[in-house]
Amino acid sequence: MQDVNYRPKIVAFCCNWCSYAGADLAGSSRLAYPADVKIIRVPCSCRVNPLFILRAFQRGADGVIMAGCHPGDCHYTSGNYFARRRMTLLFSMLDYLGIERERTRVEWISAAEGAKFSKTMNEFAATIAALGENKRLEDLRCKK
Amino acid sequence: MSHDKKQAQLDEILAASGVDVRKCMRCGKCTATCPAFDEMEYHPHQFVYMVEKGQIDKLAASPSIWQCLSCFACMERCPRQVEPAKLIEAVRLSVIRAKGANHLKPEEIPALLDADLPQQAITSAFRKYSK
Amino acid sequence: MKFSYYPGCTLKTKAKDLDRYARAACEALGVDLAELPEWQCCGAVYTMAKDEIASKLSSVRALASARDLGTDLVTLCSACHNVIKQVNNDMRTNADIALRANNYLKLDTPYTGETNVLHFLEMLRDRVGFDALKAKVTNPLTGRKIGAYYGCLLLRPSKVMAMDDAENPTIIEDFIRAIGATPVVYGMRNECCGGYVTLENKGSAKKRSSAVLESAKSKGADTVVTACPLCLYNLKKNGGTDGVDVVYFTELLAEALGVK
Amino acid sequence: MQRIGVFICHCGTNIAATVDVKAVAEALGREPGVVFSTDYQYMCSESGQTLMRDAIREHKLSGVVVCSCSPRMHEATFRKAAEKEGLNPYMVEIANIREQVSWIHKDVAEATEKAIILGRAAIAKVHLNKPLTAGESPVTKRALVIGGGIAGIQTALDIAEAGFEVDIVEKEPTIGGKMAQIDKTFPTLDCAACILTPKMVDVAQNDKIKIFSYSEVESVKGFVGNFKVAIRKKARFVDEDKCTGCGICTEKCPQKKVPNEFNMGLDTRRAIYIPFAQAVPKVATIDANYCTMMKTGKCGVCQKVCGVGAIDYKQQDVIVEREYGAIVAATGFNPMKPTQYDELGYSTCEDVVTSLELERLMNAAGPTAGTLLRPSDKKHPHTVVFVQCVGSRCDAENEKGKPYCSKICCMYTAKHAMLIREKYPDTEVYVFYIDVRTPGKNFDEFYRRAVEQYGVHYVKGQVGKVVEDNGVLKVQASDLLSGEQLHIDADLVVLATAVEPDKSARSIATMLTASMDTNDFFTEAHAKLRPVESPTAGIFLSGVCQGPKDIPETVSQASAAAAKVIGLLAKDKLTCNPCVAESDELLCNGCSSCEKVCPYGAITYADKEFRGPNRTTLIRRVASVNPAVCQGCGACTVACPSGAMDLKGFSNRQIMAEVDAICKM
Repeated sequence: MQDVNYRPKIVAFCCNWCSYAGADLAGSSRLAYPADVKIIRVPCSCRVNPLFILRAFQRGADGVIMAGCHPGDCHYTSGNYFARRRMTLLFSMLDYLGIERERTRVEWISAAEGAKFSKTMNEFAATIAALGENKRLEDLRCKK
Repeated sequence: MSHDKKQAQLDEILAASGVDVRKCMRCGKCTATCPAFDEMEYHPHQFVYMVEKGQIDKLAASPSIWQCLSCFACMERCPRQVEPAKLIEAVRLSVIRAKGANHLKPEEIPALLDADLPQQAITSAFRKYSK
Repeated sequence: MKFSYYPGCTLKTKAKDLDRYARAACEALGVDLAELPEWQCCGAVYTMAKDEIASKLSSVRALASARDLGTDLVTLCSACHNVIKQVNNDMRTNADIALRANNYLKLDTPYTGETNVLHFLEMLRDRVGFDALKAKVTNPLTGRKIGAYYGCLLLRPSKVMAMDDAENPTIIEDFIRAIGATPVVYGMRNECCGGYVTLENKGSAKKRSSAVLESAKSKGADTVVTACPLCLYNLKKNGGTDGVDVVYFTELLAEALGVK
Repeated sequence: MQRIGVFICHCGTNIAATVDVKAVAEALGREPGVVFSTDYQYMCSESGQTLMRDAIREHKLSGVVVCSCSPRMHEATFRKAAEKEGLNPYMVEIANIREQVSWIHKDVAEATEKAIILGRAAIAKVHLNKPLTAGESPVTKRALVIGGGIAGIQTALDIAEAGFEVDIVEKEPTIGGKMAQIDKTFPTLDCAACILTPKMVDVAQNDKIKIFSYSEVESVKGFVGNFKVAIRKKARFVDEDKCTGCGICTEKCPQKKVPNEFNMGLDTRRAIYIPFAQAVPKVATIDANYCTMMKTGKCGVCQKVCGVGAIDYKQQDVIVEREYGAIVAATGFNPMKPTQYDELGYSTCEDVVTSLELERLMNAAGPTAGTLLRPSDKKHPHTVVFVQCVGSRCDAENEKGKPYCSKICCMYTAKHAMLIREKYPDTEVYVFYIDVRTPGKNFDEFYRRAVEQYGVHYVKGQVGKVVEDNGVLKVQASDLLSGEQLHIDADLVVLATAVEPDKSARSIATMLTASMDTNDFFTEAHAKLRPVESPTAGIFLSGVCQGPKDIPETVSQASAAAAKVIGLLAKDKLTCNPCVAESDELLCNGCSSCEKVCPYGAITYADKEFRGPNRTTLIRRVASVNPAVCQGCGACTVACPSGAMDLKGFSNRQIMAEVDAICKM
C-alpha cells in the first residue's frame, strides 16, 4: 500500500554551466516544479560518477536525473559525451538490478532553457510519483 | 444567457478551435490578408479580440461568420500561430449545433443551383453551414 | 508503379474530365492507378474543430483501406487532397482524435496515420519525375503561356500539406515546363477563388475569381490550370474568362502525352 | 570537527515571504557541527557581510553556509568576505534557497522544509571541505577580436589605446561590416561612411592592431590568459603586401557578371574586386567561383595589368597560429532574407526590397549613385510602402520567424521614410507598423518628426499580400484604427526584416565553448551585471552577436568589452580555479585512463620512486595534474578505475555527503 503522505525523493545532478543556470532561469522566471526535486551542483555532467546515482538509490532516492549542456555545447568541450556513454552503461546495469528504467533520466538543458528545466522536472517528478517508492536497491540500514 | 452558460460556450469554442487568443499581438495581418474582408462586419483580428473579451453573442449573431472562405490564408500568415480561421469555425459550429439553427436548409438548395455547379460546392456549404 | 487512387464525388459527376484525363495520362506513363474500393465522399472541406470526429471518418476509411492494400494514396481533387491529408495528420499527431475515430470505426487494425498521401502532382514530381514525364511528351505544348492556379487547398496549411512553398510554389510551374509550355507566374495564384461561398454570395465569388484571372491575364497567360472542380467553376462562371481558358491540368497532361 | 556558521538570507521578501527563515535558522542550528545560526535581511549587503565576518571571528568558525540566492550570483561575494576574516574562501558553501525554493514554491511549509534540506546538504559538504589555495597562470598580453564590423573595430581600437596588441579576424576581404553598407544613421542623420571610415583608417594605421582579413578562426585551444588560436588566411590569390589597391585589375577583369554582395546583389562587380573604395585593407581579392582563369586556365588579364606582380593564381590557404590572453566575439548579424514571407512578394517582385537593399539604393556610392530608382525599371518611385516586423516577434512555434523584437527597424524605417520625403517630396510614404518602438535618446522625437514634419503616413496594421500587376505593386493591408482593408498601388515596397546572428557565430561559439541562446545569440555571464562577458572565462562579447542593438549601443558595448579585456590583460598572473583534479599517487596504478579523457592535456605521467616493503624502492608510473592547465571538469575522476583521481571542491566524499543529506529526509 502506498502511503498517502508519500513524497518522492528526487536527486538532480546539474552541471554548473548549463543546467544549473537553466534551473536559475526557471527560478527567476517563476516556473514551478515540485519541491521533491533537490539539486546538487557539479562542475560538469562528466563529474557525475555512476556510483553517486547508485548511492542515491541505496539511500532511498526514488528517482535520479542528470542534466548537462547539449551535446556539442559542453563548457569543457567533451564532458557531456563521456557522461552520455557512462550513463548508457549505468542504465543497463540498473536494468539488471531491476530498477525501473524510468527512475533515471538524462537531459540536456541549456542555460537559456528555464522552461525546459521546469517542464522536465515536472514530468520526471510525475513519472516517479506514479512509479512509487524505490524499494529494490534501498539499504534498509540507511533508514532512520 | 447566464454567466455560467456563456463561460461554458466560450470554453467550448476555445477547446474546439485549439486557439490561444492571448497569443495575438494585434498586428492585423489576418485582416490584411483576408479575401472576404469586404463581405464581413467583423474581421479576423476582431474575431480574436472579441473571443478574448467573451463577446460571443455579438459574433454569433453576425453575418461575418458565414462569409469566411476557409482559405487558411490567415492561419498560414499569422506570425503568432493564432489561426483565426479555426476560431471562426468553432463559433460557426457553436451556432449550428444549436437545434434548428442551421444557416442553410436543404429546401433552400434547389434555388441556388445551376447546371455547372460542382457537388463539391454543395457538400462544402453543408459542412460549413449546417449540422 | 502502383497507387491507390481516391477520385472523390465531383470527379464522378461534374468534373469527369479531371479524372478521365488523369487515368489516360497514367496509362501512358505506366502508372497503375487503382481506384479504392467503396470509397466515400471526404466531405469536401476539412472540419477544423477538434471535437469533430464523424466528419473525418470517411477519410480515415479511405486511408486505412490504402494502408491495408499496402500502397500510397493518390488524390487528385484539391479539396479531397486537403481533407485527406489534414485528417491523416490528425490521426498521426492528435491522440484524442485518433482514439475517438478508431473507436467509431472498429477497424481490424486501428489506423494511426500510416498511409502516405500524395497529390497527383506530387506523384508526378516525386515518383514519375518531371524529367521522365518530359521524355514521354509526344505533343509538347510549345508556345502556350499557362498560369498555374493553386488556390488555397493545395498548399495550405503548409506544415500539413508539405507539398511546396505555400507562398512561392513551383510544382505546377515545373509541370507546365515538363509538358513543353511556358509557365506564367502571377501574384494571385495562391489566393482563394471564393470557394463554397459562391452558393449564396455570388458577389464575393465574382470579386475573388476575377481578381485571380485579372492577375493571370496581366502577366500574359492564355490558359489557367487548376486541380479543383470548384476553382474551375468559380473562375469560369464568376471570373470573366474572356481571353483566357481555364482547364484542369490533367487535360493538358493528356494532350501533351497524345492521349487526349 | 568543523565549527560551522549558518546564515539565512531573507533577500528582502524574495525568500522570507515563502520560506520561514527563522525556522530554517533554528533547524539548521541543531545540525552537528553548527555552532552559530542566524537569519538576516540582506546577507549580501555591507552589514550582512559584517555580520558574517563578526560571527567568523567571535565563534572561531571553520566553515560557513549561506542559504541565499544562486551561488552563480553571490558565491564570490561571500567567499571574499570570509577571506577578509582569515577564513579560506573555499570553506564557504551556498544553499540556493531563492531560485530553487522561494521563487518556485508557494506553500510555506513545503518551501521551508526544502530549504532546510538544501541547508543540510550544504552543511554536510562543508564538513568535508578543505582549504584550497589557487595557483597562478601567466597572461598572454594580446587579444583576438573575431569580426571586423563597428563592434570589432571599436573594441580593437580601445584595447590598442591601452597599449595591448590586438588581432582582428574578419572573414570578408575588408573590415567595416554592416555599417559600411549603411547610408545615413539615426537619429542624427550623419553619413555612416563619414564616421566609420576614419575609424577603419585608425585601425589600419595602429601598429598595435593586426588585421587578418579574408580569414577565419579555425580552432581555439587553451583557457583564459592562454588561448592558442589557429587562423585560416583564405587564399585571395593576391599578395597582400605587394598589392597597392590601385584597382586597375578590377577595371580590366573581363568577368563583369558577378553579383555584388556589398550592394546586396543590386548590381555586379568583377571577378577580381575591392568591395568598396574605402576598404581596409585596400587589397584586391579574386573570387575563385567566377574567375575565368581559375575555372578554365585561360585569361590572366589581371596578372598582365598588375604593375607590381601581386597576382598569384597558385596562392594557398595559410594557417597561422597565434596566442592570446582574451578573445572577443564580435561576429555581428545579417538581416533575414524574407523568402519565407513571399506573400509580400520578395522572391517574385523585383521592386520588393529589404531595408538594407534600400540603404544601397539611397547611398551615393551605391548602384544608383544615390538617386532612388527602383530595381525593375530604374524609375523613381512615387509611392513607397514600408512593412515593419517582417520575421520579428513571431510565436516561438512559428518556424519561419524570430521570437524577438529586432530593435533597430522602427528607427531605421523612420529614417528611410524621412529621407525619402525630404529628397523627393512628391513621394507618398506609408509605414505599416504593429507598435512603434523608440526607446532611446532623441528617438521618439525623431519618429515624431517623420510623422509631423515630413508627413509620413504611419498606419497601424500589417500588409497581407503584395501582387505585382503591370509594374504596380498592389499592396493589400489592414488599417486597424479605421477598421479598413487598404489597397495601395505602390512603386516600391520595403521590408524591415528581422536581424539574425551571423551564421558563423554558431561554430565560433562551439570553438570558444561559449554558450548561446536558442536564437544563436551569445549568452552573457549575467544579464544585468556582466553583460559583455561570456560565462566562459576570457571570452567577451561585443555588438549584435549578443543581441539586437543599434550603432550607439554597439559602440558602448564594444568599449565595455574592451575595458574588460584590458582589465584582464593588465594582470601579469591570473589566479587559477583551485577546484582542480588531484591524483593520489599511492592509489594510482598508472593506467592512463584519466589522461585519455582530459580535454586540456593537463595530465601527465612520470615514473616516481616509492618506498616498497622491507626498505626497498619501487619505481611506479603515476599520473600528475598540472593545476594551471586543469579546468576542473572532473572527467578524469570518473574515468579513474582505482579511485586515485578526485576533484578538489567537488570531491567524491563531498558529493556523496550531499546525496546522503538529501535522501535522509
